[in-house]
Amino acid sequence: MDLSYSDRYRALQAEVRAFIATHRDRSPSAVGVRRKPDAAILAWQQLLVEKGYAARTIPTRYGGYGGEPDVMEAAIIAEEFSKAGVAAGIASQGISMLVPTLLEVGTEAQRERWIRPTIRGEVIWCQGYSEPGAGSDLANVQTRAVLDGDHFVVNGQKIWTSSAHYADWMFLLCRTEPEKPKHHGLSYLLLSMKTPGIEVRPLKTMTGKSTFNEVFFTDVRVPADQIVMGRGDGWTVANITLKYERMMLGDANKFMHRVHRIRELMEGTTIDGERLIDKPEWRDRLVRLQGEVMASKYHQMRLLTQQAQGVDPGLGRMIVKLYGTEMGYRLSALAVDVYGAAGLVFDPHDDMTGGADDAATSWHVDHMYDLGLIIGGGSSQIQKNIISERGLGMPREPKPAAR
Amino acid sequence: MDLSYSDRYRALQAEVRAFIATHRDRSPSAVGVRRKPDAAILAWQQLLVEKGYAARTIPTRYGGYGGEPDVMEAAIIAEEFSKAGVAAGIASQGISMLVPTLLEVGTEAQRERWIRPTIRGEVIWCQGYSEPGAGSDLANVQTRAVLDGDHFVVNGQKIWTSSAHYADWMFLLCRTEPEKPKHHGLSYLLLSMKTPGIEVRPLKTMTGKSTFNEVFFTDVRVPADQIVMGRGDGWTVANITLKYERMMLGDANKFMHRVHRIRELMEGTTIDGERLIDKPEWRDRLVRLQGEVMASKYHQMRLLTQQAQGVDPGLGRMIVKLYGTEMGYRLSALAVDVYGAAGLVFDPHDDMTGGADDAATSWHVDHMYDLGLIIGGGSSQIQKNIISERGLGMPREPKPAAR
Amino acid sequence: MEFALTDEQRMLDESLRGYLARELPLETLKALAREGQGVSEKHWRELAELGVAGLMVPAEHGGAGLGVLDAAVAAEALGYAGAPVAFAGPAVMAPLAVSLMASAAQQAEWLPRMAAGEMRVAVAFAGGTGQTGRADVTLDGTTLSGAIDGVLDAAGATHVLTILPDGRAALAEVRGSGVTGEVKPTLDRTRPLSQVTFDKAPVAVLDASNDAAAAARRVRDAGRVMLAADTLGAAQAMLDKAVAYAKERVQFGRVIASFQAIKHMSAEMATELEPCRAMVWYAAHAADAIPEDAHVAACHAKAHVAEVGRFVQTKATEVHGGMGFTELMGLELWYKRISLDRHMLGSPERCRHEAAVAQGWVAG
Amino acid sequence: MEFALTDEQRMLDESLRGYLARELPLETLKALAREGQGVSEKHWRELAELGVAGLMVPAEHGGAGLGVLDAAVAAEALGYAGAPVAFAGPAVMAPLAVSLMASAAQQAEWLPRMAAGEMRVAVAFAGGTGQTGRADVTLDGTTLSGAIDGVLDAAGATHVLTILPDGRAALAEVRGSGVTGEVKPTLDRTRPLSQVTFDKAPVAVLDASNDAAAAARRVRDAGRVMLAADTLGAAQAMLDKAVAYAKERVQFGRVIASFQAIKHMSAEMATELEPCRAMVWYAAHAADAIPEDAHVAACHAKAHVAEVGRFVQTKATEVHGGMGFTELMGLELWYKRISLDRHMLGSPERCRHEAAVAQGWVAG
Repeated sequence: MDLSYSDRYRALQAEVRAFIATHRDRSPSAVGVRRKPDAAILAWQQLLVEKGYAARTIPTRYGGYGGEPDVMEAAIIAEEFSKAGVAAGIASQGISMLVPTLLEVGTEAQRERWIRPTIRGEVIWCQGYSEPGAGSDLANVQTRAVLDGDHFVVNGQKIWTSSAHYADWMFLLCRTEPEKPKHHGLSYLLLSMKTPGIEVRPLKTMTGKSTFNEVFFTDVRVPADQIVMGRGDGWTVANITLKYERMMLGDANKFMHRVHRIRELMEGTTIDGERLIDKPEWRDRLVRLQGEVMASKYHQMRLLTQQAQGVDPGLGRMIVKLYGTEMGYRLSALAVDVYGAAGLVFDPHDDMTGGADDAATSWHVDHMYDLGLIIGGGSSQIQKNIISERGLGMPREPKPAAR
Repeated sequence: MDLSYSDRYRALQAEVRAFIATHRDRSPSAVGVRRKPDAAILAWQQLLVEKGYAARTIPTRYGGYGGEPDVMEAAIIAEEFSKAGVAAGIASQGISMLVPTLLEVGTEAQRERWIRPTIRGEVIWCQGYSEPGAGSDLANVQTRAVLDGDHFVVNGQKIWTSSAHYADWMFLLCRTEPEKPKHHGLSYLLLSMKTPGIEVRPLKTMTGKSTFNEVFFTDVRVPADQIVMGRGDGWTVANITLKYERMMLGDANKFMHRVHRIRELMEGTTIDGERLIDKPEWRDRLVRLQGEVMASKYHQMRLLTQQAQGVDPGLGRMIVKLYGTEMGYRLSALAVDVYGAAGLVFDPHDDMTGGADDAATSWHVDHMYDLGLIIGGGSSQIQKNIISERGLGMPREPKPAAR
Repeated sequence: MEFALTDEQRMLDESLRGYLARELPLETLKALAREGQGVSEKHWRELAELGVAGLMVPAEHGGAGLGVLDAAVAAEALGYAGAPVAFAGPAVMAPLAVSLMASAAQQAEWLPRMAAGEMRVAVAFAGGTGQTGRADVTLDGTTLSGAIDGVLDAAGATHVLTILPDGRAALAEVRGSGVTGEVKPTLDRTRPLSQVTFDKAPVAVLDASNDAAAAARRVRDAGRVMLAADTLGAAQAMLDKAVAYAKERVQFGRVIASFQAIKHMSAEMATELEPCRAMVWYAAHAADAIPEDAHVAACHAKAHVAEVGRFVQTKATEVHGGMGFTELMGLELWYKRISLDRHMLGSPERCRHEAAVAQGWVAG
Repeated sequence: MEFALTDEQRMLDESLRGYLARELPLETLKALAREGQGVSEKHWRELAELGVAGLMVPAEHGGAGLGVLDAAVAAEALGYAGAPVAFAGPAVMAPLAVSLMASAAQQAEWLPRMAAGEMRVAVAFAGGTGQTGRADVTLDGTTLSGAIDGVLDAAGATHVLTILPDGRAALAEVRGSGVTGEVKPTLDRTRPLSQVTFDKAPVAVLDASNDAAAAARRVRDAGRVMLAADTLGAAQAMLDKAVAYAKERVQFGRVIASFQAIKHMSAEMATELEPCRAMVWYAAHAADAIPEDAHVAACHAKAHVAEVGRFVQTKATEVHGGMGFTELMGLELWYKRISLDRHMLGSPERCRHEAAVAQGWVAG
């Protein structure tokens, strides 16, 4: 156990700190949150790519920095930007999911065409996976793509497409071989969101915000060479993509920050003249949650080390989503309870148009969004299936007998 | 809503109170707890049967009082005995389960032979249902009974047989038609525990007590006319029996009594000079449990009314076991926590030999026994299956496909 | 002993549920919530005609002369329907307060108008409930000054009845001089809260009670029982919707209601929720007929049902998956309803504290 | 940065687990527990030979000179095996206390004997831990009087080191005059607690520390980390046993591990338990190397792992069904082990309170 950094990492840390100190004025206030990057963001992103603080491991021939993969370096960079409150470069599904997928299974032509503009933030991607009838059961995707000459013709509907209203391109999971078993009939297409026949409708959630969209396809023509791997390989490619999604660690520091924000709330909230922080039944609930957060924080440090050492954390990684989302929901529940009736004034601004929510509204939005996180990205029920089957080696449920 | 009793019930209440006032000196201190009734208990039982405070609804021709079924009367009698701390007559599986089963499906000869001595406490029964391989899946019973002339010959093993070490008779679920589908191959036999070939071994549980036994059968011969209903009807009879077991209500007053005992404990326990009852993080936990107990108390009053009105409470009854056992375990957990380290001195006396446990030991025994109650009599998992399928109309799990 | 609703109460329940099912289809409710101010004048008027406004008004003043238990039955039905109408204030706490605290002349003047639904009185507590937010007013003779946040049922109200910590009460006209009622955008779009400000507002003082503090407590307790009943109804609605959805939604080639995980979540919800009904009934009955139990029962009902409500609002949404997280099915309306109830008139922690104090477990 | 055990720590872990798997088969453990006094002299001796007794004793005094993290690794392994031996007292708290508080001469006298396993020192706290039971002693010069209940690891001990609330410490011989150690029948039959009484018992006073209170706190924190590590190991054992049992046990024609209810219970246990390991490591490492974090981390580890332990001890028993409730499979030994750990050296509530105080969230 050695929680200090080695010389090399300390040097990187110093370098990042110096960079931030010099350039922090150029940092945009928020990056890529629910809207298309503006000029300031693009300039910042380009600077980060140059310095290797974004796209660090992308080969230079595709416009990246060409660094060796090193999770510790990535963690140090992320931590310094986070501590300084400086934008850490665009966090988009294109960069985090599609680019590594193309590096793994894309053709050379595909890599050359898309990686450079994607990591520079010039091309924004959205993810076309979930459908109304394919949520937990993602392989049940019904959006059809039929080959017509040198184009696929796409018809169907996607849902939960977060950046569809401003994205330039989409990576799409669709059914091209309906006669094959469900996992073998899928393909993975890349298509421009400007193609005729695409309709994007904002999808309002319980938070009052339209963080997501529905996307409808009517005879949308996609050049046949915009397929990743071959026909019927869609499930394989989608799982590669999802692997990279899952590799993004939840951020325990964010949760610890929440604990302290709630503590401040409890110091500032009085009932009948007594501060909530001085009421042990309230304080104990906060301290107990702090304990849960601490466990997750050290667990993440352990995972980071395992990743750096090339050890597969197995079960240790599988539990992260379930643990983090359930804990997050309990944390925001406490904040909402501390506000009590005074926090019920609720005036959320729409993501699409922007504007800042007041603090109580933010906590309520977070609380409901946390429930969304429990449900989305593989619900808690699906996570428990994964943990028990892959982590604990328990058998899959038997297939039902035909009736 | 009328929580007072009508004249008829008030009269019964007064009558019971007068009886108790007059006769309480003859009441034995404990009745039928893990040992064979002695002369005092038998005399008391006989008095209660005469007065109709036990075996109230059993026809006089079988030795009972011959009263009309009336759950409110039963509740009043039980409450008065409980409040007065006076033994309420023998509570045995023979009286609560076998006797109503014989009344429902036994032959006239069977009723005449067994009901009278059973309700008088002269014949004690034990229940031969569970097996090591037939717990949640009770219909999987493997104990075999093969007809040999005019006797069944029984071989196999039972477990969780609570009074087997002093019982006179057993009602036994066993397999007589192994060639039939599992639910249709069972029969229900009555046999004397004095029959050669029966071995009873005490089964120690985590509480340190031998509240249960294992029973082993080796070529045990049972007269063929000691079958209830016919061959292959065992599952039907067992379910009738279990129906009567389930009709015994959990006692919310017992839980409320526990709440107050824990409050007293918290008043008497100090940490660093402060009473636990004065520590809000402890007190809040108790008050919260009190709320759960109150909900269950009023729910039981509602069920009692429904039963009295001949309404099927449906879901309302199905939840009682799950709710009560989970709540009971949380209650005793709090008691155990209040004792803390000082309560870890643990010296349980064996049920078979008797002797009183100290208070802390009792709470630890109760706490572990409460976990046993969650597991036994249809575990929480089985209860949730029942509630969701029969109470909420959700489908049974699909049968697995043959491999 | 009969622990059950009377035939009359069952009829009240059925007629209310029948009306709400007919006159408040989901699309109507969603549209009302979307408009933001939420409360529906039409439904208030029609419910008043059905007798809901006058439920608790004594018969001699033109009401139905019913009790808190009848009101709780109505509150559960309204919660089940997610009804965007004022209830706990004008139909329960206000008539109860007037009956307990006002002079005969005041009663004769106000109660008939309240029963007709024409005088709509919100009840604001100037402290003593444990509710967070400003609650700071002073009564100077017959004028009131100060501000109270988070007042329930004040949108569309004609009057605000302010109950002071010492139990005195003062009735002000919303359109009277010195009174400002600002309806705030509220989490539950169907029951917006208001911020009421008094600037030397002329008020009618209610001071006919022998024990003002006890009367005020009875009013507050009745309000808490209504909030518990409302949560009970709303949570039952969410459970019913979750079970129905699970029986239709197919994933992995099966309705999800056939998965043990979904079944057990549903069973857990039902097991927690069902006893809440008897608890609410008892607390309401105690408010009517068992004074020695009433306060503790109200505190416990408010606290316990709120905790169960949180469990059900979470799990029922989970059963709905992504659909539960959207506005498409309207499920979130009930989710937010349960959240609002939890925080009004004292949190579960606060109510449990009061229950402990009332039982002498701790000094007040 | 390397948040991981060293190769040496992994070897320690493996060698201990190997020894325990070989030398402590279930039947042996059950037999030792049945005998009632529980602690096994044989296993203590053999573990001492393996270096466990001297783990924390500085190398210059004949020990391994290792730290709290190494000890936590050992504690987890012992908890996993349900080992009926003293550890937190004689192998961790006592050598740490002597190193921090005793004079050079005392250290030179005692530590080598402790490393050899020949001097076996139980540690008793006369208050300040939040542990219930009597803890009332007075030190008068070089004699000690009073009584302490619930002393861990005193069965078979040669000495008792009493730590007073002000941080002073006093070592008494168990067989010395005026000392009575009564081993009590204890819930966890493998680690009985003792009631120790002093009647003007002559003691050696340890007063070489500059900051006695801080030293005492370090000793107590190390003890708490050991209890957390022990619970971690015991809970991991229960989870592993539950998963293994579920894969074998057939009901309704399927192994019960194929039922979603059983799978999800198991997944929930694993999800709660796995992060506890990193938490225990951190708390132990902080005790060795990060003084500013050590106290809060120890309090949190003790509290959090105890809560997770309760969840796992319950659910793992449930997965075992009736078999888990019997003594047949010995599962209850681990259940009771987790229960004992929870209550020693302060409940979760108490430890959380101390964590809040240490962070300045509330006055002490």
